[in-house]
Amino acid sequence: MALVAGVDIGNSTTEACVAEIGPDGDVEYLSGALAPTSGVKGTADNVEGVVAVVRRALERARRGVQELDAVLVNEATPVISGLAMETITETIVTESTMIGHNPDTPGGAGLGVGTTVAFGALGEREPGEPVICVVGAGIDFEDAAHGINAAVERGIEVTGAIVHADDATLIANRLREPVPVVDEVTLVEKVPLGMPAAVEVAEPGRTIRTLSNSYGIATVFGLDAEQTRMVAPVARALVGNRSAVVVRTPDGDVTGRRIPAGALTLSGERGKRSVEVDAGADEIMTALRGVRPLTDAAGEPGSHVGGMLARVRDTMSELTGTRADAVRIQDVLAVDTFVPQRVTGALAGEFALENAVALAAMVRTSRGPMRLLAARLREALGVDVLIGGVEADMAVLGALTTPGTGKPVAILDLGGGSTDAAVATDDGVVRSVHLAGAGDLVTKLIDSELGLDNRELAEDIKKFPLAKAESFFHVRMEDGTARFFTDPLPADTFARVVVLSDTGMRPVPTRHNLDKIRQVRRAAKHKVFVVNALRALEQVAPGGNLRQLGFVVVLGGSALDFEIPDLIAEAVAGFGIVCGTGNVRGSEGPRNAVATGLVAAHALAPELGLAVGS
Amino acid sequence: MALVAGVDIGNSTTEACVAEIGPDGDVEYLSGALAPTSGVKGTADNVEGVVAVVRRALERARRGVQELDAVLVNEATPVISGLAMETITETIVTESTMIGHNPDTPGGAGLGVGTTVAFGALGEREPGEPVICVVGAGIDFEDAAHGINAAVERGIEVTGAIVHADDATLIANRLREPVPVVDEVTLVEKVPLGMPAAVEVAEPGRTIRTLSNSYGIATVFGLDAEQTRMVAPVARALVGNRSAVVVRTPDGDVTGRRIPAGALTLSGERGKRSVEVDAGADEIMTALRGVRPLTDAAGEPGSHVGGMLARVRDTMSELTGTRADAVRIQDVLAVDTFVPQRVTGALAGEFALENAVALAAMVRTSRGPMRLLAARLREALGVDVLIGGVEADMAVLGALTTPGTGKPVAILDLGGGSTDAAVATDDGVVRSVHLAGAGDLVTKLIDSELGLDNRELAEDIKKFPLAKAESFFHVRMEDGTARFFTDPLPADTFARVVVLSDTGMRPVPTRHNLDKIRQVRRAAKHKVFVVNALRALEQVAPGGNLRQLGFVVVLGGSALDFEIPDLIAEAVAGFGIVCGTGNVRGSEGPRNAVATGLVAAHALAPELGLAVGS
Amino acid sequence: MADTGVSTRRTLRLDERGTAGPGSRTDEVVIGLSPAFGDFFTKTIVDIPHAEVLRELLAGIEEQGVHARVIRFRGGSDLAVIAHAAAKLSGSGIAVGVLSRGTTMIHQKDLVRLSNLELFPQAPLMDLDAFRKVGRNAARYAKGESPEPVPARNDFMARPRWQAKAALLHIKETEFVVPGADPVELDVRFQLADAG
Amino acid sequence: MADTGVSTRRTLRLDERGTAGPGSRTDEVVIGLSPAFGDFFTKTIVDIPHAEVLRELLAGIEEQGVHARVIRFRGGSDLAVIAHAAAKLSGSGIAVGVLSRGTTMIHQKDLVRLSNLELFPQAPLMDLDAFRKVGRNAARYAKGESPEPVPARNDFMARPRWQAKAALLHIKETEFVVPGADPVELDVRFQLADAG
Ligand SMILES: Nc1ncnc2c1ncn2[C@@H]1O[C@H](COP(=O)(O)OP(=O)(O)O)[C@@H](O)[C@H]1O
Ligand SMILES: Nc1ncnc2c1ncn2[C@@H]1O[C@H](COP(=O)(O)OP(=O)(O)O)[C@@H](O)[C@H]1O
Ligand SMILES: [Mg+2]
Ligand SMILES: [Mg+2]
Repeated sequence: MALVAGVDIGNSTTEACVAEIGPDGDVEYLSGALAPTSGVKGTADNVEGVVAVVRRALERARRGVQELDAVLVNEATPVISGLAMETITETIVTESTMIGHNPDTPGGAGLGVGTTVAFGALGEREPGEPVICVVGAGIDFEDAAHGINAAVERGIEVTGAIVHADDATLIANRLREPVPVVDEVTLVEKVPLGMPAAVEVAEPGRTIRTLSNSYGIATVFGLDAEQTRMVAPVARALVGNRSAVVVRTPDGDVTGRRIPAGALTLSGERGKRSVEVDAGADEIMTALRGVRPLTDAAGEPGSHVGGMLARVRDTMSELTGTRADAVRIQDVLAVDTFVPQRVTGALAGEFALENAVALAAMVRTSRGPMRLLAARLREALGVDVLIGGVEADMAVLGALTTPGTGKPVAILDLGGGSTDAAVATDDGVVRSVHLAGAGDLVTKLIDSELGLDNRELAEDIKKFPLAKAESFFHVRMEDGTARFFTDPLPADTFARVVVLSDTGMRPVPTRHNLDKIRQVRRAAKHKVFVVNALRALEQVAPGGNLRQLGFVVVLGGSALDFEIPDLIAEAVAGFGIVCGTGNVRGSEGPRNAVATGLVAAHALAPELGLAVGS
Repeated sequence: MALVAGVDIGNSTTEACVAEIGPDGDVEYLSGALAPTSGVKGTADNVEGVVAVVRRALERARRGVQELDAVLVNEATPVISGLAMETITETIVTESTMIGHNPDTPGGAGLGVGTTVAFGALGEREPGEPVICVVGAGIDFEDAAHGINAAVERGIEVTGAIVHADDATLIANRLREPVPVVDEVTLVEKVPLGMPAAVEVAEPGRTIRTLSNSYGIATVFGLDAEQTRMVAPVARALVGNRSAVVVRTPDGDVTGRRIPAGALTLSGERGKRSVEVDAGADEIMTALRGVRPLTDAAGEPGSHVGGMLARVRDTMSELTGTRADAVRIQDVLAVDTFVPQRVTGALAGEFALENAVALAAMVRTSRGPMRLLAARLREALGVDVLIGGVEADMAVLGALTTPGTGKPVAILDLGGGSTDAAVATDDGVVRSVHLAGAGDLVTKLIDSELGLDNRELAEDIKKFPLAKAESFFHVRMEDGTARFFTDPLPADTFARVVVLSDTGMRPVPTRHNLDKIRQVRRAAKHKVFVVNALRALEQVAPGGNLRQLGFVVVLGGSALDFEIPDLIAEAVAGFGIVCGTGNVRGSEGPRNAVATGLVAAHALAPELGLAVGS
Repeated sequence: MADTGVSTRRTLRLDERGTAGPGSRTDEVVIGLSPAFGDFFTKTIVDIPHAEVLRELLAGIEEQGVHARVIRFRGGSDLAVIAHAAAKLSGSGIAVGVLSRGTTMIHQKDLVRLSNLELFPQAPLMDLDAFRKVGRNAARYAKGESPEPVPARNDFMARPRWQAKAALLHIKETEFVVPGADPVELDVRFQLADAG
Repeated sequence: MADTGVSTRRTLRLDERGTAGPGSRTDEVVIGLSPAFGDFFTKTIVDIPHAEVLRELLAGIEEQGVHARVIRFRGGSDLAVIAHAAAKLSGSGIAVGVLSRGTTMIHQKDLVRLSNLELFPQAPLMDLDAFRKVGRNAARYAKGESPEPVPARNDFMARPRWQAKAALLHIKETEFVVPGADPVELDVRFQLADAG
């Protein structure tokens, strides 16, 4: 009888499996444990984490370290993944032609058309053409309303107002004849005066109809076809707003510009292709498919993408002692996303949702300083340390301890930095692939799309369901059910969307409602894991045909997610394969596959392990 | 000076435009009006509606019928559209293997595994293997709880319960050791007894994890690979449920079956193709694109689709006096949708969301009984009636009165039964196309996807924004803003989603929340109008290239929609064209284009009209 | 035999626990009883025991995971008044009012008294299943859900047939009214009489 | 000149209109004033006129389309007590409490008294802009929105510098407390003193 511990050092998590192997190679699994990986995978820094996790597993098995015969470690080749995000569109307003922001509380409703006149000049104005009153900073709302009422009394047709402060309702409430008022125009002093302008405010809950329609603007300003063509981008930018101002200036324009983010050159076994990052994720992934398998990727020097790939390369070279130019990027995942960005030239701090591309890149070394790690580990534990076989083989062996699995089997290991897949056919051949992009990218997408700037909160949003605190005594869950509490909820959750994390309720400080946050969360998971699952299975399946796979077993930390496995199962439902979350050894869920596989492999053929220092 | 009235008889709406034409052909537009079309377009039944609308327009212009010089009527060729929906998938449960319904209030939480035992037999049971208690109809919850508690006291391990009545929480609350309880199993007497079974209930707001995972079921029942392959559909069917029961019966199975809906044969100028309706909308539309323009379509005799096309043909033949087999179907639009359907063989009245295909087909005759209509009209009004030129030419002429438009211009007329498009290039050539599917299909999709069975309510949901009545004094609108009321809202709106229709607040009797209803509404508009707009423009654009279109003017009743024009503008944003809602004569919005065009054409060349009866 | 259905007979014990105040739990439904419910009267107009009526109302509420509080209103015998007053005392704002003869109403505190969420005017048509569903719906309103109203049974023959008896019962119930009396919180207990 | 900003001087007139009861409008915010606010005292600790304080609070609420009601609490000078009592009388359950020296708090009726939605403990840092934003946020809570809390300014020098004056003002304010006095509804009017 031999007592062994299989240890899997992952990028994020180190897992152990303790078992007793009988003389005929029969295995009795005793326990498992996990802990965060200390340091970068495959380096001597891992020792601390490994020792902790082996001790914990032994404790659970009620055995001592001195009883241990061997520690089996995976060939922990470091995987470094880099994440970057580049905004590829930009909205630019010139000559203050448009004020398209959505103040919370515009005043009045309807459409007003006239010439822009400063509030101070209203008194000198003679009756004649209609005017739009521009109310600058420091003017009290009562004074503003009083001045406009006085002007109207003198026969001046005031059809709308543009206001600096958050005063629109206050002013509109005090007008004898209400007109649409757009407020919170921070840079109101830049509104051109003496120009034709239109102010539109929709009824609450509605959006504007005239200024968001090119022909609406043409009607208002009497534009000809050529001029209408020029204002079409203005109309487009105003779609969905509750209020807007359009000023007709000679050269006013709104442009949606593509920002060059640099070109990405993908070198693969089937050739080399260059693609502009601002062409979007689809183009990049199509180019990649054309040259796959990737042998290296390079970013245009001096460009954003160049900088990003250089960073990945540098980290890796530092870790492994390889020269930076010898480091090879082995996969790239591009994802379309969007980020709220300030509009250039805007007068009211308007934000536009700009397109962006997120890139994950992955570098995998050949074996790193594994022997050093193994030697240190032996010192720390006083036990023989064997470096086990190929990681993918081990993962498959471990996955096959899941009840109900059979060959041909594919595993999908959904980690933090990479999505790994392997296939074992009936004849025992294992093919594997390591793809860039996994749980960390999902977190990053959630963080940036919601504009949270808080990775840790984004991680919680990824992992736990949402609810809305509807009172101090109950929340409404995502599925519409109410949950009541006897003690009042914390004051900072009031009327907020909260994450029901394992450490309690956490408010999400954003304007988005629950459904929007949920949608962003699910879309991010889809864009990364469904895409990667299909990409990975396609690459490992015999002949690239998913129907050839009998069983797919989903493993890894992200397989614990409450919806990712369902999303993947749904995506492969059409292929007639059995796909589910792994349950390693019938008890560990999607965790512990490699650690378990190391033990199983050792039991089958103990001589295959590479002994270190014994 | 001549006083004329242009009249456009549409499928749904009849519109008029009254104008004075000067000796040099200069037009002064005086007024417009509209009314529902009386009878089928292009038939003598229209007279009533035309008279009403002409009178109303004259009234608005403060002129009398006797002053009228001529009525100009469009060539009202009848367009008949047929709508049909066929469910193409079906879920069948055999041997009561699975109870996957979602009762509102299951009891307890967790997973219970054991052999099914009738409640009545619990008393005779000896301690041994764990049991799942099956509580039949008529057993009081206190008695049930008491019986289970007594059994547990005698050493019987009761791990879960399956209950007929809505009693799960009541029973679970009274158990000394709570177990998962699934209730409202209407046909509980059909649950096989003496079989291994598993009951799973998730925490509130969560979904089950074990029984929705093939390997979870395999773990529970100790299945081998082959058996797991058999239960995979069961697991798939349970994804997303809060509670479930799986009973392991020898031949238990769940199948998702495709229902043959018949084949559709599309004959076009470029050949003939046959496609199975259950292949889905994409396949049908691809086949159509391959043979376009369509000259006729036929459904497999005796099949669902055959019946539907026969109905369209019969109506048309009746109306026009043509023989049914001489009626030609000129366009088809297929849309993927889904309908909630009862699961065959289910024990708890479970519903599954089954796939369905909705088909709109369109028949257009050459000129119908127009002369009869014109003659009757002349009698009724005592005025000369001229039948105007080609409808598409008239629509273009009318659309060009929208400020800011220029050639080349495309119009998109979004009606109730059909989506029509026309293009006028710089040289005046007009090409037009009439496509099946418009506002009525959107209404039908909303109706069936939400399971309302109320076309009129579905029409309101299409046309007006939603809100949630959060108290008797305020609603929360779609965009999250609150609207307050001083008088309490009607009792039947309490806690319900309401449509803010023009006649007041209307509760939507459905379980779906606001966001779900909104999503269905927007998706339906997208599936019909965005798809049809692109299809139509592609067919009329020079060389099929949308970039060749300078201006797109959106017209028709559905252009009044609060979001359809924005959806279309977004869809064509990438083509660098100006797209917006028409504003006929700078005042009529997207209405009155053909009526206005008739007047404009008459002013240009009065001799072109075909005088009737003068 | 347990599986032959309701064979047990339960009796109802209602103990007064002092003046009823407004509830503080937002997940409670108040059941407002008329002056003589479960007291002078023990059965509805169609002889359904009040014990079973109240038990089904409570079961319907409990099954939804909502708390119930039972209050007797001695001040009047008008169902709308009882149900509305009960709603005003309910932490969720939702209450069920029930008269001795079986007429029942679901009310909400912000509604005007003469309105209601659901009304079951025909006492003779109220069976145990209906009371269970009333309890269930009241609880679902309290949770902010929007249940389908309990289908209102209607029997045109019931009205003339039961009219006289209903009027008598109403007169009798009204005799128990103590004008101006405070609502009283009740402790509810069911006891099994012998199982017959 | 109208465009040079606040050059006018307003005076505040507060007329009592009897005991304040609970509000029935769900879209109202109550402003709870301390015993001597706009009465014995007319300015905050940093000499901001109470007329302007109240006007900005009201403006912040009105701009959000929400109704305001102003109530004086004579029964005590503890801000949490005033704000919480005001919240209990507010139809929306939201209230702003403000002391003569300028300390301010947003409260909600279901919170325990010692908690709050937003607290602005440092009266010397409260300027007109801050009062406007407090009014705005209170109104947004009343609408069921979840505003970003008004950024809490913090000045570590302010506390020692103003501590003595704050204590004096508190003692003075407390002298105006009438124990057990009912809250009083106020009619608020602003009058333009000469424009100077
Ligand atoms: N309960 C959970 N739900 C969803 N995601 C989880 C959960 N637990 C861990 N993760 C995610 O799993 C990823 C790490 O997976 P893991 O398998 O531990 O990584 P590695 O294989 O690289 O060591 C992280 O992105 C983390 O967010
Ligand atoms: N305000 C509105 N919003 C959205 N759709 C509308 C509105 N008014 C009418 N419709 C839709 O317009 C369609 C009828 O369009 P119309 O142009 O009148 O038809 P036709 O050209 O066939 O006579 C119907 O589907 C109707 O639902
Ligand atoms: Mg404002
Ligand atoms: Mg239940």
